[in-house]
Amino acid sequence: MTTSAIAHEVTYLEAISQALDEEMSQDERVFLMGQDIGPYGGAFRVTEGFQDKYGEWRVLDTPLSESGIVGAAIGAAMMGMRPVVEMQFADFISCAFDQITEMAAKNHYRWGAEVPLVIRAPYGGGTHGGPFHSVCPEAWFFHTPGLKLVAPSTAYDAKGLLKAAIRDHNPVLYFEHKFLYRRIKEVLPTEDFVVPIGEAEIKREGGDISVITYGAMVHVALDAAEALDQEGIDMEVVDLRTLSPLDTDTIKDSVRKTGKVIILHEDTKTGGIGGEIAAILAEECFNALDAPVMRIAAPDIPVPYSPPLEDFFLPKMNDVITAARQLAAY
Amino acid sequence: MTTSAIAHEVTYLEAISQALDEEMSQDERVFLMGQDIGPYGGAFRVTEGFQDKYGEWRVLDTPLSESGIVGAAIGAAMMGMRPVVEMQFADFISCAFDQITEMAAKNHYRWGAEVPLVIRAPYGGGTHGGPFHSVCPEAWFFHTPGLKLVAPSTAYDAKGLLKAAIRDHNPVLYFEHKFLYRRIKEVLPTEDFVVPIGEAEIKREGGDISVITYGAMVHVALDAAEALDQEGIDMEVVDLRTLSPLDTDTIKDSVRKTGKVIILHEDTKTGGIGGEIAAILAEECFNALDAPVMRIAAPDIPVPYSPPLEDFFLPKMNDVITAARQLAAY
Amino acid sequence: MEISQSEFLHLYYYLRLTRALEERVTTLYRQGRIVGGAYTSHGMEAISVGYASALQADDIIAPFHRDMGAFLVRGITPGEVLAQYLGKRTGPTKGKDGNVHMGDLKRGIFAFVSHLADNLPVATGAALAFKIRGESRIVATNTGEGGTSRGDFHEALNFASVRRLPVVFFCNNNQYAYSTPLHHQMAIKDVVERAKAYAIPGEIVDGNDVVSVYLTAQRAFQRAREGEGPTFIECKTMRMHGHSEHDSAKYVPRELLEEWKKKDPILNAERQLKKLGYADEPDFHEIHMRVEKEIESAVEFAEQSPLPEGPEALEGVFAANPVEVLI
Amino acid sequence: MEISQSEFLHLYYYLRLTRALEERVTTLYRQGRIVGGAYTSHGMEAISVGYASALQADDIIAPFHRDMGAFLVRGITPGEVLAQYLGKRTGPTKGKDGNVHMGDLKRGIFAFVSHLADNLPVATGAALAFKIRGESRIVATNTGEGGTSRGDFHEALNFASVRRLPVVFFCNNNQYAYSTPLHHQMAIKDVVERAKAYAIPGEIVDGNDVVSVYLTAQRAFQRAREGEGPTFIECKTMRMHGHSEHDSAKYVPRELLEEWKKKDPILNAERQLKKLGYADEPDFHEIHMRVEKEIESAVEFAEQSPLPEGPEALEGVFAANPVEVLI
Ligand SMILES: Cc1ncc(C[n+]2csc(CCOP(=O)(O)OP(=O)(O)O)c2C)c(N)n1
Ligand SMILES: Cc1ncc(C[n+]2csc(CCOP(=O)(O)OP(=O)(O)O)c2C)c(N)n1
Ligand SMILES: [Mg+2]
Ligand SMILES: [Mg+2]
Repeated sequence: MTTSAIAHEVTYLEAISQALDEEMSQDERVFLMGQDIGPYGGAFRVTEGFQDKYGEWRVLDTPLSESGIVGAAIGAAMMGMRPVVEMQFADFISCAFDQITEMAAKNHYRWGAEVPLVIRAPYGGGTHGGPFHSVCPEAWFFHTPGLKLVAPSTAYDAKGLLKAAIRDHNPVLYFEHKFLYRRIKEVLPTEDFVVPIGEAEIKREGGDISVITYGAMVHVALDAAEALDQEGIDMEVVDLRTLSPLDTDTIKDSVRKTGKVIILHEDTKTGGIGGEIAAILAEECFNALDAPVMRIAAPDIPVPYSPPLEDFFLPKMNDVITAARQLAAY
Repeated sequence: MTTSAIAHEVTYLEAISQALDEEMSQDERVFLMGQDIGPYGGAFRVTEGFQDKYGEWRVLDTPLSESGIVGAAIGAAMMGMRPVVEMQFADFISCAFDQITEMAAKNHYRWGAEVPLVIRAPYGGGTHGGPFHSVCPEAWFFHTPGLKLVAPSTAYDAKGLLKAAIRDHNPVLYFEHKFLYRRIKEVLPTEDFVVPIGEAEIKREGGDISVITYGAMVHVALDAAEALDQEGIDMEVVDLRTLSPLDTDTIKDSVRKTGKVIILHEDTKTGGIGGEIAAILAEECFNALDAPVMRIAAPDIPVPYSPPLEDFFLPKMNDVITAARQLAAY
Repeated sequence: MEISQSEFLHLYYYLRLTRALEERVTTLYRQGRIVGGAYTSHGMEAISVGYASALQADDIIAPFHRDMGAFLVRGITPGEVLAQYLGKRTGPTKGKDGNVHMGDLKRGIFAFVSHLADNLPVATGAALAFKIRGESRIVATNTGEGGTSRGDFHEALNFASVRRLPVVFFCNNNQYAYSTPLHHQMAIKDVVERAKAYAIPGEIVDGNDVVSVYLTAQRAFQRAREGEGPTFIECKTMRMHGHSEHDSAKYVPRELLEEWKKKDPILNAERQLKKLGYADEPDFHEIHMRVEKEIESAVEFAEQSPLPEGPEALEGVFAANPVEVLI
Repeated sequence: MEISQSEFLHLYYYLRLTRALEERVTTLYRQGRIVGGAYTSHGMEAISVGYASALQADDIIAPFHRDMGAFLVRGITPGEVLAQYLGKRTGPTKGKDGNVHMGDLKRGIFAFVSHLADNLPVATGAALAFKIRGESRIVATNTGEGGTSRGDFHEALNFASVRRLPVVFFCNNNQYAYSTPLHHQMAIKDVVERAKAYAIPGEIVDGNDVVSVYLTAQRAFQRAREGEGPTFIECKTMRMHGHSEHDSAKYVPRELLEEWKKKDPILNAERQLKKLGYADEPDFHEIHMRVEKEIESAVEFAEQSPLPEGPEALEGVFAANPVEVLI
């Protein structure tokens, strides 16, 4: 480090770019595929300048064919490459659903073929994208054995989890929250690091109530915790970071400590990941629970476009505060 | 009725055929699309003889194009038709996933267009079909707002729910369990009837433990209940019949009565419908629960082919009995 | 050329209306008053105006995201369009969806979903309904050249052809799919080559010549109505703005844009109108003024319309009672 | 014809082996000893034997469900095949999957999934890996004519052509997809028409002539290896059994089957072998006997192999450590 090098803050989006860049430069098996990721640098500019640096074949602009592209990435992965596919928006992953669930997820189980594939899925609402540019599609894949799912909430985790995903021998869906892209930043270590897949992190310790959450909602939970602190309610915020496989130990330990739990996600409620977490607690932490489990999630509707509607749709800090007060009083 | 007409038993499969036949003859908007459903009568012979009766255009053999066919059915439905699409196996629904989740499920919400579409999905294991001919795909769609899901367990329900599905103004996924096709039968009413979508049914009343289940597992639960009866354990078996929208009242009433619950499904556990049910109970019946919620479901793996493996995979009567004994002793 | 004065003036009016409306969309976007994305058909208006004008009232369109002209021709008002963009309750989706995702069965419009090419199988299904019922109605649908790379394109055209369905497929080939040039999208030079895979007759038309589009569409619609099955019509054009209004489109060579500017569909129409003696500058001016006024009151309508209230978000996931359908 | 005696005898041997093995599969199925479905390539063996024999050891195949010959040529043993069918631990999927769903990276075989055409994009991806790494390896993949109606077919061929990937697409056109005849599957007469949509050179070969398939494949593979991109090869043939062994295929006209019986690929090969003076009846008999013996010991191997134990079902969902990959 030169004396002029002041540690500078890196956004969530830059953290993703850095992870890709570092993995590409240290492992020539890593390459990128997606729509408009080349000269254009991707719809969100995550790969800006990459094609100049790594060439057309390692930063490959594809036709408009999600299924074909994911399928191709699977084939390349089985031949020892480490493809990272960018969905332009996570919503379009529905077009590649079959390849993900039938081919990528099942190959290793069926015949031992490794599919070290990463699919980057820019997801989530809060940007007035409407029903087709805001979806949280993680629960579909959460229910699909053979896939790993990660959903970082900070720049640090974004970088560390993407590097871990690229180095993993399995298909990993990497859910990057669009709302966080340029809204959060932090100073990152200069040395190489990964965030291991499968480990939740307690983003705030607390003794009264556990909030189990992930993605953009981590910040909502932290804000709520801050506000509740003044009321003497001490919330613990568990950031799952990895959705599959779930770090059930951390979840259970936290709930055993606090006895009260709010499960919070941006995705719609019914059949969401929160249901599974609540079920695990109802099965395995029954005696530790001092109050009913509470879930806060979006209502069971497509993500609406108009700001008042979308605002109504998204879980908010106040929802957490209200729930926490109820639990505290229980 | 003539004197010679002895009420005869109708299989689950025949019940499905009857429902299609009756709805087609009384409503000319109803038509069928699918692979090999015409002269061949469908892979499972559900539509045998239908093309002779209703002609080529109402019993339409399609190219091998699940997405295109479901899309076409959506378009026809919006034009006032009542298409019933047959998936040759439910597993192939992954190829039509995008049309179902993005088009069929969201049209009414977005712009008020009704999509009175039924997709028949022959699903489930127990027939040594392996990873691609045995899947229970319901949880993916359970998490998709805008779809109705039904999964009958008896011939009566199979007929009544299919008729209700065809008459519904919304897209309905109809999960027909292949294992039950020719294994169960009963005498059906001669007059027209429907089983309303959204209503669970208590298939066996009991006071000690509620088993919440659906599909082929209803029979596993009933067998277990029979066996446990001798031990003095009185199980109630709640057959959901409709998976979406869930009949939460019936579920909750049963659990409030018994205080103990086993949630049983053939589908894999993590992220399955059982998680949602457990969550609802943990939220809304917390004080009524006298013991931890128990889930019995398949492990988180693709459905394996070889008999010992598939047998290991599928939830069995003994699993229910063991769980029930634990709960009873709790 | 066999187009009447009134027909041509109708086309010209809608070209102007579409242009003026979308220019206003661009302005509103730049002012930050449109919260979501904004896609325009700037320079490509002749395609949607042309094909939609060749339809009959009870036909159906299944448009894509550069078909503003078709919405207008089918009767969606500029006020509704702007209300839609502004997320107002008076837009065709009542704020549930944004921008060009407008549909209305009463006016024979299937709403576009973002997922490109998804509307093509759906279009075939409407055509199938007509065929089953023996109606002489038809369906017109459109896709970008990029959208033709998706599986749903393939499945739709194949099915339409196997069953000779009354559906006509248009392709707006504006040479780019977002930043992706044609040669990275497909190895063929003309998209119309794709039609051969289905034994669907294909045509290429000058997508910047509204009369060509209109007359070609008419012929194809006639064929479809007579039970001769689908046609594929590639409309050559150029995307003159960015992919969406946020995109400066630096990846498009400036010379290419300069060249296509000369082929602007409105200028093109004006040249022809003059040549045919159907209209001249004063008429153009008059229509221009009329259109501007319409846009002004549309803006007013949209701005004065109420936003939906939060809890309205919960309405309409499921249909309860039948709505009226054009049968 | 430019085929050597040893090459041809190799082809002939694998035709016989494939036939004999699948006949045994049919028998076992009828005896109720195969618990799942059983699909055979009866009468179509020349296609998979032909193309697979034209490959080099480090090439890759992404087969479909009528490619038994390709599995055998790539080194899957008859014993392994039968173990797979019987759900034994010694099958390539250790009982996890059934019938022709066999894969093994060490032998360059991507396992087929039931979902038709899914393997085609995957095949392009392997070819992409070779292209990126500058290797001269290639990929051969196969689909039924029915499978060409799926979107993944379209997306795969388009991508392969845009990037000139070293992959060759075969199509086993056996005129039926389950009960669906060609004219309900597509409006074109020859599947090869589909290739035009991608500017992929197409060829039609007699799929019952193993030498034609072999030589055509060789040329196409050479092209691919030299960086000239994909080829599409339609192999005309006829499905001589039911779709699966449970299907009596009453929907296929008997005369059609009679006609194709005369074109049986084994008889066909024998006629040619004799004509070329490469082999005669005694040789055929010798090979027949050899093959029969192999099948006998394969049956023995499969039957004596253990079934997996229930809890093995839980193994292998995720990869832990890298397995060896042919790079
Ligand atoms: C399935 C799918 N993938 C990606 C996108 C993102 N996207 C929106 S428009 C577009 C380019 C479309 O190109 P084209 O079809 O040529 O239409 P154009 O915008 O040029 O008119 C892309 C990639 C999408 N909407 N749908
Ligand atoms: C996506 C998908 N849909 C349906 C099926 C069921 N299915 C299995 S084989 C088959 C017919 C295949 O026909 P073709 O591709 O011509 O191959 P063939 O069996 O004739 O060799 C069908 C419909 C499937 N396997 N995959
Ligand atoms: Mg374009
Ligand atoms: Mg076939």
